[in-house]
Amino acid sequence: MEYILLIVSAVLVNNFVLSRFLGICPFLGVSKKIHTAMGMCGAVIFVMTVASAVTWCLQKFLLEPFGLDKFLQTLTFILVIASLVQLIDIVMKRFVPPLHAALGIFLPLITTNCAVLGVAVINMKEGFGFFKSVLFGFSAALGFSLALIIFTGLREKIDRADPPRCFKGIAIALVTAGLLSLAFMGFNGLVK
Amino acid sequence: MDNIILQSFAWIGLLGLIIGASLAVAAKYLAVKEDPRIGEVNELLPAANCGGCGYAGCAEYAKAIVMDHAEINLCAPGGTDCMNAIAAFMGVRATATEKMTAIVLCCGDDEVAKRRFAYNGINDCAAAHATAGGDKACTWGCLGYGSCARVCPVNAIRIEKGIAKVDKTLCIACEKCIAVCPRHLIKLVPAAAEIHVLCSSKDKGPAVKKACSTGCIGCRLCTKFGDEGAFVMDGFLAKVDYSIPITKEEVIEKCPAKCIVKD
Amino acid sequence: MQTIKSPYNFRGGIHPAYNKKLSNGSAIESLPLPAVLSVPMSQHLGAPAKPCVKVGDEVKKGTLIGAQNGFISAPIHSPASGKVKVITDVATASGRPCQAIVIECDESNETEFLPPIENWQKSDKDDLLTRIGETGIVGMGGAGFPTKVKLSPPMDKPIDTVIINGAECEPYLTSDHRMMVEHAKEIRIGAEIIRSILGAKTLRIAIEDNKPDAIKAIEDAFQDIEGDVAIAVLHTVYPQGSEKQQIYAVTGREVPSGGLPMDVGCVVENTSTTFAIYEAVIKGLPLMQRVITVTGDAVQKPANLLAPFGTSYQDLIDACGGFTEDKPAKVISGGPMMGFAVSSLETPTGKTSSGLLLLSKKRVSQYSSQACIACGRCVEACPMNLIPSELSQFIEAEDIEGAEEIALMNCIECGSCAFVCPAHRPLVQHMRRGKAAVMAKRMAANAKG
Amino acid sequence: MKPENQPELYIISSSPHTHEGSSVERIMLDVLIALAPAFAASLYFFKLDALRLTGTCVATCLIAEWLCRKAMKRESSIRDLSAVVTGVLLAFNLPPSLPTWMAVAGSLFAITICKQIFGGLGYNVFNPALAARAFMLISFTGAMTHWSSSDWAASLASGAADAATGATPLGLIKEAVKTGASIPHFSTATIMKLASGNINGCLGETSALALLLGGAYLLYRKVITWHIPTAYIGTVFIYACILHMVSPATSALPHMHLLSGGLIIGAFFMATDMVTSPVTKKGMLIFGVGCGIITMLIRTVKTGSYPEGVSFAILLMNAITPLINRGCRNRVFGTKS
Repeated sequence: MEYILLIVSAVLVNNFVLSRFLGICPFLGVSKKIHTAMGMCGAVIFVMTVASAVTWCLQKFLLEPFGLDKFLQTLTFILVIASLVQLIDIVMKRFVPPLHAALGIFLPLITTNCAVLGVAVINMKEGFGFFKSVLFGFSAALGFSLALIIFTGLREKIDRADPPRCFKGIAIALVTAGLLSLAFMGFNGLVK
Repeated sequence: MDNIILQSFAWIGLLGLIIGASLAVAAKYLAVKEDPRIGEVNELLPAANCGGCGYAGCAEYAKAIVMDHAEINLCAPGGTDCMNAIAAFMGVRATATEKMTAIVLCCGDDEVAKRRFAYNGINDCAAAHATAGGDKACTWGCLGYGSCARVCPVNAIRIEKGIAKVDKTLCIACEKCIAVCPRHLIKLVPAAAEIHVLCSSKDKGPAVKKACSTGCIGCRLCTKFGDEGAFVMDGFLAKVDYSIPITKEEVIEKCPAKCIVKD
Repeated sequence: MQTIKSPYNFRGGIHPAYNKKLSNGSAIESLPLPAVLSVPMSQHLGAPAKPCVKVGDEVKKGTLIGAQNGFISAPIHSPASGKVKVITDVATASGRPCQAIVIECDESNETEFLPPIENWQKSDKDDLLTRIGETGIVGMGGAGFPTKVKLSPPMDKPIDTVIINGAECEPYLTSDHRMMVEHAKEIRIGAEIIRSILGAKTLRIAIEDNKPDAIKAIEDAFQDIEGDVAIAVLHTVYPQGSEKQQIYAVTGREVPSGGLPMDVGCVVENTSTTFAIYEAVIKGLPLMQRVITVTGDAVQKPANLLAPFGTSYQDLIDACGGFTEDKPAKVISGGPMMGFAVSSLETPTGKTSSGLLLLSKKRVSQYSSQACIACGRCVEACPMNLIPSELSQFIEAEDIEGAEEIALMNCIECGSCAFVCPAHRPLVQHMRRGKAAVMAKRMAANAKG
Repeated sequence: MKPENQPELYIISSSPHTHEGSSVERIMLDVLIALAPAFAASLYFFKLDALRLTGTCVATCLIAEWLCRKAMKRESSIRDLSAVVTGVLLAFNLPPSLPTWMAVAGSLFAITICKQIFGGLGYNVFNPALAARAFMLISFTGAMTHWSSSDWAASLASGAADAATGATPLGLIKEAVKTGASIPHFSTATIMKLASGNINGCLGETSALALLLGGAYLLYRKVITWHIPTAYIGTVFIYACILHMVSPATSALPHMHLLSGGLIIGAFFMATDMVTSPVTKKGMLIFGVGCGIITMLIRTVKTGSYPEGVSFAILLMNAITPLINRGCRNRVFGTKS
């Protein structure tokens, strides 16, 4: 039950994008076409899950024993996450070039995606165990994916809309994201 | 204190080393071959992604230049500077291109050109053209539903009194409007040229007159009074040969239909 | 021979105001021969016919004046005796200019017909097909597809069912209706000729249930016919006359997407076409005239007129007593759902002109450029189960691939969607535009590959 | 479209040349007519407040709509009445005691941010009235959840809640669920009051009977189809029944869920908003069921912040409408599956 609540919380209530406002960059950047969005979701789920596992191990077996967790945590995490993303970039370019081309700059940008770092840091802050950390990382990524896919659906609709010229493109997308976030507030408090 | 700083250095250094090494290995074994020049040519292009060169965006054009030795003078927004830069980089000769601009070869606005019926439908030239052949009485003239204005990436086209007008100073000659015009009225001409025959009707004089008072009636006066060879006849339609500079501006006055215009 | 109530009904469709009362009681009248006929060379689908007479030539009624030009094409015959005045371009109902032979008619009424095929039951199937081809018969319901081609399906597509389409689901039009009432016997012979050419076992005459007198007339005429023959009484719903919908309503078979009726063993022929086949075979008459319904609230006396091809709309209107006080705001060639609005009364009639509809301002609905409000009524109305709202939005946004993906090319342009659209969006025009773009793209791809 | 410069010309358009005669204005007018009984009920129960808030919202919406179109240099869209509908629906979702300026702010938000910024009617992705209500609920939480006490609370058989503070029936239930107290028991008389609308609640949502009357009119006029309301209300009912069977002590009676709160107005007037709901029947059913589940989740989960979930449920389903539309296309004639 606890785990289910954890998942529900990360996916719906404390959605990474829509209520913690993490990972906005790919959220806006890769939401134009549903196929690209799905690819991004896959990449993010993979990165976040693996990053949760790796950072947890780092924290428990290296940082904490040496007493470095107070001030080296962020730096180490960024380093690890960056290299993970780099690895995925290389692998994707080799094995799924069309998806790689479609994701473009946003794949390397997961590197600096606060959502991934956010997951790692939240894991440590909440003092989750290994399994819980991985689960949280995974469900946070699921939440990200949910938001991204919903938003992509909306985005395809608003791309056909007819906003005033100054609101065309990213401006109207941000307004929509805001309204979507408003809607997600309905889940407020459902799970702590 | 020293200990901690040293420890940190050692720690990060070690971590970086391990990760760096493994990434290097991965990069080596999973590398995808790509000509590095593609990226550099892409940098030289203006990133307008207008598609005027005929490729899907600047990156594709860069790829075509490097891989397929595509012509390097296709980028209109980049102009001569861009071409010279690419020429220098690729080590090929640059062929000089003249600055071109699009022009709508029709001056039959709503005051002078008749309409055959009241069109009621999609506000789009191709759609209007496909509905009973377009509402303009002249089957060659500009319909004025602004499809060209909508595709123009730099907003250089406006619709005035029911026909399209190109603003020369804004036009980047990307040819998008040319592709979209169902009546093929838009042409690229040298931007320096000032005198144009603003009509595309190949109909005979009486038929032209019936539909529009400023249509070319094929009277040939411009070929007589204009510079030698500057005006040529294509059936019943006079055209400007832009390779010949025009000095005798009195042709404008001589044209009985007033479709020779200086801008 | 029996009368069966159709057990199937396609999904969707609409119930427009039929307004058939205006003309369905008027018997077919012959139009007095107009002084001048301008006979277009393109009255059918496919390549236009090639004029084979010169200016000044004397022609007789039935003289070949336009030669068939290619496989999908049809010859054209002079509808009257007279002299070729000029060969020029005229605007046809579709608005496209097309070559036409202008004939100054005389009263001599000399004829040049083909010999009748007396004993058609014993004739060779190919002779009958040749006759249908050389008399220039095309689908008179609207599409104008050469009938000879339609009746020559490839060997691997056996036809077991012939459907004579008497649905006439277009509002206002009554020409097929009157044909069935007045010429049921001839239609029967025509239908039997079609059946024997195709070797089809089953024959169905499809009539909507709002034409009881036509059903009665056909019942009487077909009384003693042998074999699997029946009148299929269809629900009155538009577009019941559309080929794919009708085949479903009569047989329960669905023509596959992108396929043709012959893919499900069916051939559908219009009643007027069937009558023309009778005349061509039994009387040797080339296709030179047809019944056209002149109707609408802007014409004095709506009527069903038998008029030679090339008659100008003005002549037809004059024969019906001219306009009413409400001058027409829209002149439509064909019915209100799928007809073409024309800009000039000089437009000549042709083989597919089933009606001339004159609507006054108050009857004309104007399209607007309002946005789609996603009410879903078009989705309900679409007989092809498409999503017109979404399709039109894709096409508006120039996303042609997107539209193609959601089955744009299945659209039959019946107009049901635009008929119900509360935002008055020109949906059919969007579809046409999208389809044209897809076709252009495919042609470009073909040219490349 | 071009102005006719030569009016004697024949009109040419693509086929079809005839129309059934429906129009967006007529649809909006029908919605307004359908809302009339509810408005009458709210006038009766809330007196001047109903007039004040409805008037403010409608006027602000109209002015905002007009100004937006003016600013965008587009044709005015006042005549399609959609702004009036938005105004009325928004007002019906406000508590009677709300200050006027807040209603103005909400209306402005509805028209400018939720509708015109997208290009106007048809392009908006969320129901403007609901999005505005959600916005107000978050911005003016106090005022939006403040209910003046009325006599109905006094008639509660069990005094679980302090009648003097005033609360909506759902508010009372939620409070009981949260504190672990037993669910207040409502007498038959109270339930009659619920149905007639003599209770605390938003202006237009209280009188279930008046709203049902309006809903029936909409169904009769074919402005809406039965799919969304049935799926929505049905889901809520079944969910509530199951909940009540599982634990009768901690959950309200199913008909309480149906009659109180904004369910009826939501199911008939808000969820059926054409622009933001799916176009196919299958999609509509999914939409309705989704609305029902989310509504009940928000209403009944102990820790949830809101006693009422209709607005948020519909907004959330609005958000996934494009996805539903994508997934619920009909089988094209002549194709398999």
